[in-house]
Amino acid sequence: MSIVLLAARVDLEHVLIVGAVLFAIGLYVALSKRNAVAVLMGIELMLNAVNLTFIAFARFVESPRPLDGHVFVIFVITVAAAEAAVALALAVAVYRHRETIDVGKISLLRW
Amino acid sequence: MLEEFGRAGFLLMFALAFPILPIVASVVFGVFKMRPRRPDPIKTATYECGVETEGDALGQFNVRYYVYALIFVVFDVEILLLYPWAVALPTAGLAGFVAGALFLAILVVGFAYDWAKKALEWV
Amino acid sequence: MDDLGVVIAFWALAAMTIGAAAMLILVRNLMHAILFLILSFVGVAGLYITLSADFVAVAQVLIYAGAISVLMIFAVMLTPLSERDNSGNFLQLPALVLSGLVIAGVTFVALETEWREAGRGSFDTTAAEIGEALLSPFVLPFEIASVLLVAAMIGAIVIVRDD
Amino acid sequence: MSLLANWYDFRDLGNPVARLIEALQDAGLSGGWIYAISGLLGAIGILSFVGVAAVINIWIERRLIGRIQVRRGPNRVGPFGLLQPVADAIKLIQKEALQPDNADGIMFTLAPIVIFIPAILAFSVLPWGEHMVLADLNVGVLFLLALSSTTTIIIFMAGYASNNKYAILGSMRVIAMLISYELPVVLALLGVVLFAGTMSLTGIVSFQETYWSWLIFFQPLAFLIFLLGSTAELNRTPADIAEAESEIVAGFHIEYSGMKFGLFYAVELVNTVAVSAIIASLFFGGWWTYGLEEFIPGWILFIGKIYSIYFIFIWFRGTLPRFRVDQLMAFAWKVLLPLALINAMMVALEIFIWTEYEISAGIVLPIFAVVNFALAGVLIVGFGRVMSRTMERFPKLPRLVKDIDVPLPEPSTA
Repeated sequence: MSIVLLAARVDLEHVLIVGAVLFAIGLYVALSKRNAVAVLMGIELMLNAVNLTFIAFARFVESPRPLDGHVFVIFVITVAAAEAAVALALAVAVYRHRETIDVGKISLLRW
Repeated sequence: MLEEFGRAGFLLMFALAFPILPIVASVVFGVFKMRPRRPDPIKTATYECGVETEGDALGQFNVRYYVYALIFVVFDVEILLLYPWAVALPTAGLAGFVAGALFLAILVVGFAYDWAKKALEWV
Repeated sequence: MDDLGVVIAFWALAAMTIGAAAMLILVRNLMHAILFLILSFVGVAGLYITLSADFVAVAQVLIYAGAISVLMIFAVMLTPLSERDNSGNFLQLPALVLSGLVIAGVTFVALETEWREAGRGSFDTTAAEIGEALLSPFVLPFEIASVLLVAAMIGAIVIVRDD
Repeated sequence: MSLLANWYDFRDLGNPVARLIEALQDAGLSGGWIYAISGLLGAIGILSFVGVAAVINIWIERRLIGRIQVRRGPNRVGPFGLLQPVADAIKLIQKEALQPDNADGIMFTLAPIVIFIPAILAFSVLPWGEHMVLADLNVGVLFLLALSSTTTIIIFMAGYASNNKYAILGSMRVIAMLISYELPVVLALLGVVLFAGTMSLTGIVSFQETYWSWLIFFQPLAFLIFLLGSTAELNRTPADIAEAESEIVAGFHIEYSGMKFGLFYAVELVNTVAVSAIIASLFFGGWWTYGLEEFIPGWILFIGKIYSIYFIFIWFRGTLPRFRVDQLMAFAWKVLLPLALINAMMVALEIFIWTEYEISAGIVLPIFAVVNFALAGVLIVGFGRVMSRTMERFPKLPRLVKDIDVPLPEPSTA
């Protein structure tokens, strides 16, 4: 019953925990998937979780300029877009030369 | 602000009901045998103008699609960043105008590069 | 935030987001994984709205669900069918442990810290303030973002084109 | 403009709703219930308009296309064929709904349902009257753009789930085309937002009311870019390379039959109405029509404007042939996007001059209108000249095989 009452409101802690779960899922996907595109999907999820916590802090925590958190999220989205563009281009290029996008088999720089 | 989004959320729920209704009606018609349902292997085969299907449809695609998507993503983000600038411009003064104009100029440089390198051609 | 409607919306959206993200681990087909990822992105946008960040929410849908996912779909469609599985590698158990540690650690810190909560209501409008912030304290990052994007685009085109 | 606040003032349906809410408040209903009731009323109002419009538009479109092509169009079912949409709907509902064996079942069913969400949600931010808007979002314009960007993914879902070569080709084409035309559209709307100084659609309409002029007079170029760009975004005939009956049979909905196909057919009509309504409220003042809304309800004027613009779309469809993929792409990237960039820069400069030197609107706005019209004319003519020079020409004479320097295979001696 107390857990239900705890969940019947939204505070900073709740958002942070949601963000943490999302980040953990992203981390798991990024670490444990073979496909390069899937790894990138995990990274995007992690970035989303971080953005969520930024927004939560901007909403709840005392600050003279609360909307700076939003500006930061905009920049994170920008960087994520650039990163996704280059990373997926790399995946495509790697597939061309190695005929695979399994990150375990891409071992150009191993020795 | 939340109130406004909440009303849009109301509409969202109804928007889901709107197309589901005819689908449900169609299913109900099927249940009451008012609608034929006799699938056979020929009917449910993939339609390719009468020729028998060869290979899988979801094969490999040309890289030109990817180049377009690449340029699109970058420009989309840049234009998105210009929207807050557009709203804040009346109070921004000369410095704000120059900042936005510089931003647009860099965007134009990227665009000119794409054009010159023939990345915009559908080859 | 005590408004019942907002709280219900928040938890429903959080469940949707996390559920869709978890399906990313389970589904076998990479294209289904991308669609679940898009659902997750939209859910995060909904969470932003409940946290009264309207501009960021719209940007999230426009950029993540509308642009980056298109990039991912094309990247998948450029590879042949045999490369489109979503299987795991040998790191599954360590990754699971690490993820559990992250959740435990963040939960512990979030619950134990004394946050300086402002207790303010939701923001009324954010786009104009974000614009002003972009133009005065963050004007240098604003310009650098533009340069970064153009550089990323040029680099990616060079990488992806054969000639 | 002060509308009478009496409940029977139907010039703005927001007034009766406000009366009803006040009455409910007096009856002692809690705030949450009142909020829910007001939301429900708005949603039902919008949905009934959308439903009626989707049904009527089938008839309007088929009749008008028939007229344009010098034939009659449907005229058997009911007077003037008015009951044709009903007959169509009954036929579609009781048709056998086939699903290919190797289709992706859930996605195949989900795509025609989900595609309605962006189409209908677009109506939530449109102002039908001064108080007659469901959700007056501060980020209204971007909200609409975000909705239209999700349509891309849903169409791809439909094509991918069908697991058919034509369908997947159509959906790849549609993504490439939609993302290409999204950029000019977004930039054109940036010009509008710059000029009005707000992203809220209510704000943009009241800007036009304040300065007593429709925005099309200040933003002719943005209007043209948005009109052409949204024709492509709607997937309608001059740009319907996603369906292209003669090339890829029917594109992304080739495998759809029965009511699911009907939904794809209906969503195109709903989308067209939505885009017409966006154009009407951004460029043609929405419900505001130079004081005429004092006599005729603003929402009726708005619907009139919507259908006037819808007529332009039907006209396009009836008269223009389909473009090739490369032509369509080149048009988006090499004509519309540069024009939109120049337009955005020009508007930014104008707004900067206006606000920085605090010139009165009465002097500066007519000048802007003249300058922008001149700029639009010069740019369109100039770009047409330049582009037509660099476009590859088809060979004037038909080339024969012997003209081309290809070594013909030697006749085998064996």
